[in-house]
Amino acid sequence: MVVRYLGAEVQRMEDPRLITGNGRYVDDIKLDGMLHAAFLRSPHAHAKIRSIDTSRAAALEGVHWVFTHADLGPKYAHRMNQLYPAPVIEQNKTQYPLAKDEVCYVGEALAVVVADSRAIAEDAVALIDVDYETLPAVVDIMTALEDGAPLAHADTTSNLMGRMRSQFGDIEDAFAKADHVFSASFMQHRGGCHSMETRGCIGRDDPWGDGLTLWTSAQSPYLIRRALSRWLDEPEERIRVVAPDVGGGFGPKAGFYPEEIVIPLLARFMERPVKWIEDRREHFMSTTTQRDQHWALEVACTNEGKILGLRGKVTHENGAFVPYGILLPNSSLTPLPGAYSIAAIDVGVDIVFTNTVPNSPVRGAGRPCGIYAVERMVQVVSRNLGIDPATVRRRNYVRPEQMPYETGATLRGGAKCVYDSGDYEALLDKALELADYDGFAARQAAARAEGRYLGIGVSSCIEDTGMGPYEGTTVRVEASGKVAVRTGAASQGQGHHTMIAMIVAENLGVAPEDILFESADTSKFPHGVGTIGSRVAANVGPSAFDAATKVREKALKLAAEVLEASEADLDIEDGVVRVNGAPDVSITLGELAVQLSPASAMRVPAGFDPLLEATSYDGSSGSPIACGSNVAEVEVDIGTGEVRVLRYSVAHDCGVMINPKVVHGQIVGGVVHGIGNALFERMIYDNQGQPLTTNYGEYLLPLASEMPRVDVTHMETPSPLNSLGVKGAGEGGTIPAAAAIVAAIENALAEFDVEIDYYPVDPQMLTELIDAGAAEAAE
Amino acid sequence: MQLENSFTVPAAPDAAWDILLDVPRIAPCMPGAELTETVGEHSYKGNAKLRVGPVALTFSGEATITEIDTENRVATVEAKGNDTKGRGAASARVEFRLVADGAGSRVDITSDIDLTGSIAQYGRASGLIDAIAGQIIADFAENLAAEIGASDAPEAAPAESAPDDAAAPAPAAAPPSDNSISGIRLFFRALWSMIRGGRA
Amino acid sequence: MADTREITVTVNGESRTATAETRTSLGDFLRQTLGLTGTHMGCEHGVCGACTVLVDGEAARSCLMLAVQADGREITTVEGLADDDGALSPLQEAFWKHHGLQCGFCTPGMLTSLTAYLRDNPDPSERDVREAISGNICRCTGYQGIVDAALDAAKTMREG
Amino acid sequence: MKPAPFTYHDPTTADEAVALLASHEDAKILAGGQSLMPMLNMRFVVPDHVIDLNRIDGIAGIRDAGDRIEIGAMTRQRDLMRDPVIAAKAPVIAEALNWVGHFQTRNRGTIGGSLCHLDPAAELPCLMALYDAELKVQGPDGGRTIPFAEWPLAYMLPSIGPDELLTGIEVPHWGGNHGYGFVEFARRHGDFAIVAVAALLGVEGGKITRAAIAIGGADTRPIRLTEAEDALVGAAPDADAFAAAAEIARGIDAMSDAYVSTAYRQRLAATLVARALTAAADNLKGSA
Repeated sequence: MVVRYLGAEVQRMEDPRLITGNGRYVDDIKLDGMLHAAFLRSPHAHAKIRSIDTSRAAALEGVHWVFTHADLGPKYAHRMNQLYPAPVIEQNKTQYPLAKDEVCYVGEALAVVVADSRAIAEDAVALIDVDYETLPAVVDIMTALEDGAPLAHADTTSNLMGRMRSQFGDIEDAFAKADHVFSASFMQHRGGCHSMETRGCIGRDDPWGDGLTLWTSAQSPYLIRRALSRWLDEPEERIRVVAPDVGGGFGPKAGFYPEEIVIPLLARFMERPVKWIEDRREHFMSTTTQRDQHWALEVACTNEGKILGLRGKVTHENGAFVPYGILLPNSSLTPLPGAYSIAAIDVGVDIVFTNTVPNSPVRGAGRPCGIYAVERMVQVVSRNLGIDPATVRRRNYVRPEQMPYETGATLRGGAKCVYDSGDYEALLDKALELADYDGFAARQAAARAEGRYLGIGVSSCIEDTGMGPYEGTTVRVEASGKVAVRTGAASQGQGHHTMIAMIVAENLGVAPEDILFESADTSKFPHGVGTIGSRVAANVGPSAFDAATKVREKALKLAAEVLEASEADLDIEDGVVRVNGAPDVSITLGELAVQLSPASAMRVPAGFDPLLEATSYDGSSGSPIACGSNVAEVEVDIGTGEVRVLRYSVAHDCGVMINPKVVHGQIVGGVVHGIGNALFERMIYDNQGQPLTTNYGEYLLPLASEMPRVDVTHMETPSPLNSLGVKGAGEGGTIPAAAAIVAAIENALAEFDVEIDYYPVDPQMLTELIDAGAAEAAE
Repeated sequence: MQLENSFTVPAAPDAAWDILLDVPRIAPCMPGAELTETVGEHSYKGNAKLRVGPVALTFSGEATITEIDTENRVATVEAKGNDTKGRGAASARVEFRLVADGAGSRVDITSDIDLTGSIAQYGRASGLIDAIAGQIIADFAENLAAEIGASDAPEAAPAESAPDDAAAPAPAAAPPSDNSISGIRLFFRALWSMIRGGRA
Repeated sequence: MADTREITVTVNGESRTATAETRTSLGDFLRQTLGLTGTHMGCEHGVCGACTVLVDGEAARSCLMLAVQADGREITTVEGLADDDGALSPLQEAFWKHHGLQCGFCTPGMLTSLTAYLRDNPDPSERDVREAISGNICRCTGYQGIVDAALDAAKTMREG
Repeated sequence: MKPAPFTYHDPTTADEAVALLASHEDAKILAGGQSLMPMLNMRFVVPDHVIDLNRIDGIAGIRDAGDRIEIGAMTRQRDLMRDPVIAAKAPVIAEALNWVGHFQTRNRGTIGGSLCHLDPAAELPCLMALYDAELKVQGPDGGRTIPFAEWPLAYMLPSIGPDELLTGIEVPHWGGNHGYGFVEFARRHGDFAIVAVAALLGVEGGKITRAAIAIGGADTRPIRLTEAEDALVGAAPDADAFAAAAEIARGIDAMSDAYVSTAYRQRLAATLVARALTAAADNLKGSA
């Protein structure tokens, strides 16, 4: 009898450690002789560095050294490498680990102090004297490409980083034969990741021993190893990168930062381990964020609301440098046409430099923006034609019989975007039912009679998940009977240990508690990609499944020989291989492992490889496309402009669920992040490029007190692209949320004819729109 | 950020113009500052101890009158200062223009102020710059009127006589003065503005 | 010359004496001097709540207290919530059962805050719990699992 | 984000604290620490000396003194919320404290600390404005009393000398039978108010006999809406009277900042004045 774990709500294996204070985050690691670093960061958005005088700082008691670009020496004097080169990057601006002669955003590091303690290092930072020549800063993306705009870099003639375009179908024909063409333009703003653990790393260099080791709070240790290897021009084999427990990632920890070069270099120079833990103000200034994206779109449709084409232009804020290529603008375009079968699309993106911190993906990457744009245009069609928004969606969805459906768009890496499976209309029905959509009109009317304004909004999304090429797993039975499972994928709270243990335990016939899980340490597994884009379940899941299957097959084959039984009569339960019908005849997996890894001069059974072990790189043959429909019900207080989310309903389909408890947590957490984007989180810069929202009193993260209970229901349409039928689930809550909320607000304020062209929607903006609408109605 | 302010001086334009360019004479009128060195004909170094609420700042900086157009009575001052404890800096380019106003003169000021560092990164207080600058200008004008000795200067207390960080309740809306003398008023206006600076 | 003091603090029932620089926060003292790294520093300006500990039984931000202010006081950290024999508290059990944590970084502050809150408010509504943890930021869970855990733990503790 | 070095003092008497203030330049007083500590950690505030009041006996506690409530400056916000005298005589204070930060910060935060920090959006200064509270300060030459109306000099700047210590507050309460309301609009629970309004109403024979309205968050200091208070006296406590008060609130001076405009603060003040007065009238009815 096989114990079933897959699909069960298994309590997480990670938790006992974490709820007793026994996690091991990077700042919890203490090494002998460790020194502490603090960075001097530019207070100017744009300036030339005339000179840096570190003498006062260096003279402070407890300070070991102060480094600037010049102090790193000629071997380490070059700019950072482009992680994701792409032909459309016209200006490949990457930064120096420590700024050389120009700073291009507030927060760019230009010196670092190494001291006995962080406090002393900070004392010394305040004593570094820098002579800056301030330069004009460009902040506003809408004017950044105009003639005469300040330039983000002194040595360029334009703020255009590059242009890209998503174009398919016959767009001219679509607009020519449309009954209606509607247009809309809107700004989308997304803030930072704000993982509760900031970034941070420890470097240790042991040239005659382990080589260079970097512990870092990161999502992609292998990417960091490769980037560091290239930058240092030293072999990857001499560099070890470890991501210990990581307190949240959400995108910005997926990259490679200047500090991840500087700190290991300092460890090398000082011949002692060096730790740097980002503080929250640094996080606001120096950790990549997402920020502004402006869309101006036209939609062509029929009288019935069938959408024929979508075209327009996007202006995308890049920030000052290009650490991640075009990843973000690209993932903004690929979700077009959303959950709908839209035959023709032509949308271009201008990617512009600003003197602000470089941009990177934040949960969902560009997908929330692309989906918002599509959903917004569906809303525009609904509003202008007076057709219920759910009905417009029904008339446009890609239908199950169209699967696999090739949209015409191109995914990262150049593959065609193909929707693999799903029933979008059925999913909408489930969301509407959960939200009691049919009963809303009565609720709205009753509230209105009390002077309260209720609104409802719907949005649907697709999400390309599970990006390849692979994320491998090794499964090995040890002599003790414990099962070592190793993968490269880092976890930032997604419960990978539990998920993979469930897969291996079920397949191999062991208890999940007997699995020793190790991940995200480049010395423990040869190669990995990283935890980004909801890809782990769809890549590690299949490789763990496959590796466990191979180990099981090997164990059964060996047990059949040892027990002199037929393989077909054997079963593995709780780590013991038994012969069906002869319960006394058995051998443990540990005993089998000893047979394959015997002591000296013993012999490995003929026909077997050593070790009861298998490694697999099985993954997904393409990106599984998850989908969801969300319904938000809000109340707007027209006296204050406050929006309260009363009810939030999600119907989601991420294929087969490995652990529904974990999936539920991903969805709810994702929705709340999306509500934060829709209503609260705004990273404000002034027109000189000074960030103003640099603390948690002013940058508004969602709190429990304002967040609704999120009701979630699922469909499980298996993906045909991998052995488990799974799709990613990490971002599906976030992606459609802003569109649902904004639509609900407009619905609540329909009598004021409110149209929203910016999010996060704040109460002042709403009162202004309400007052304008009321004034117009009064005329 | 751009700010505009005005104040009146109880002196005819010609006289007022000379007074305004006499930095050592007018410097003491600026609340809470100290002129430490004259480094050139129109360049000065100074410190200013300023406090608003819990934040006590000490700036060290330099100001230069970069343009003097006597004919039109327009002068431009460029100033910059750093907080001595590394919390940020301010720089300002200020144009002041003197025009006749009844029997006296009016000074119209246009300031372009750039604030940087942690003290500039506090959005909740960013709207106060106008108010603070206005207060500084008002105090300065009042002190200047007293300095000029005009009879119509209302209850102006010369800065020299202000109590040092008064233990007694301060009499008016002015923050307690540290009573140092200042360099150029516009310089200190910029410094004052940055105390709780953000954006315009 | 650094201003330091020797202080004695009872942490999780154990008396600990150590030297603290006077500018050191209680949170840094617990983590760095005493090695109790379960308490996490998330913002160091008193908003995120990750560093919350119990001071003489009352929840407080350990980033907003100096270590020297804790001299002579009793501190409970997340490491002290389970029984001496390691049995999880009902609240810890409920966090595990209801998936009340993902990355685990905010969790120590959530647990210490709710331990004190539920002691004083044994029968809270969902609204009450949401307000109670509004001084603790979680970026992963969307709070729902935490709220469910708190309500369930309250029920367990009421039923004894 | 670690504080810059300072010398720490923890006096055990108020006299000792005052003497330390007099003998040390650039000293900051540490009360509950919920405002000062973040500013120390972020190095916005970099004092040479920190004088901690937490080991001083006798400046915390709440006492019923007949027509006044005497509150020690080091009284924790938590203790104000739980105090029976305040609940009986000035319940609006207990109600408003629900809006002050979070329970963890109220466990440490003190009334004196809040009044000296004097954030214009903080609730306690607004309440003290509402009650015309009197503040007792002690200096090297003895004590003096400052009416709250004279307490704020400018943005976050109280009229207390650098060598003076706030030791207590006297709140002249309105007795048992009055209506009260406290409403606030902040983006999130526990945030500083964008605008907060506290109102007290005395009503006899269907007419308002006494009214007080204080507004926090709108201007650089808490303000009293005296024009509306005067207009309310003699009127019936009804929607028309409250709407008229709201219109007066719409005309107050208000700040703008990076997040909200003057006009929005004025609009909020109008909305919230009407709501606070309505709440005051409602709970008067409920208690009658």
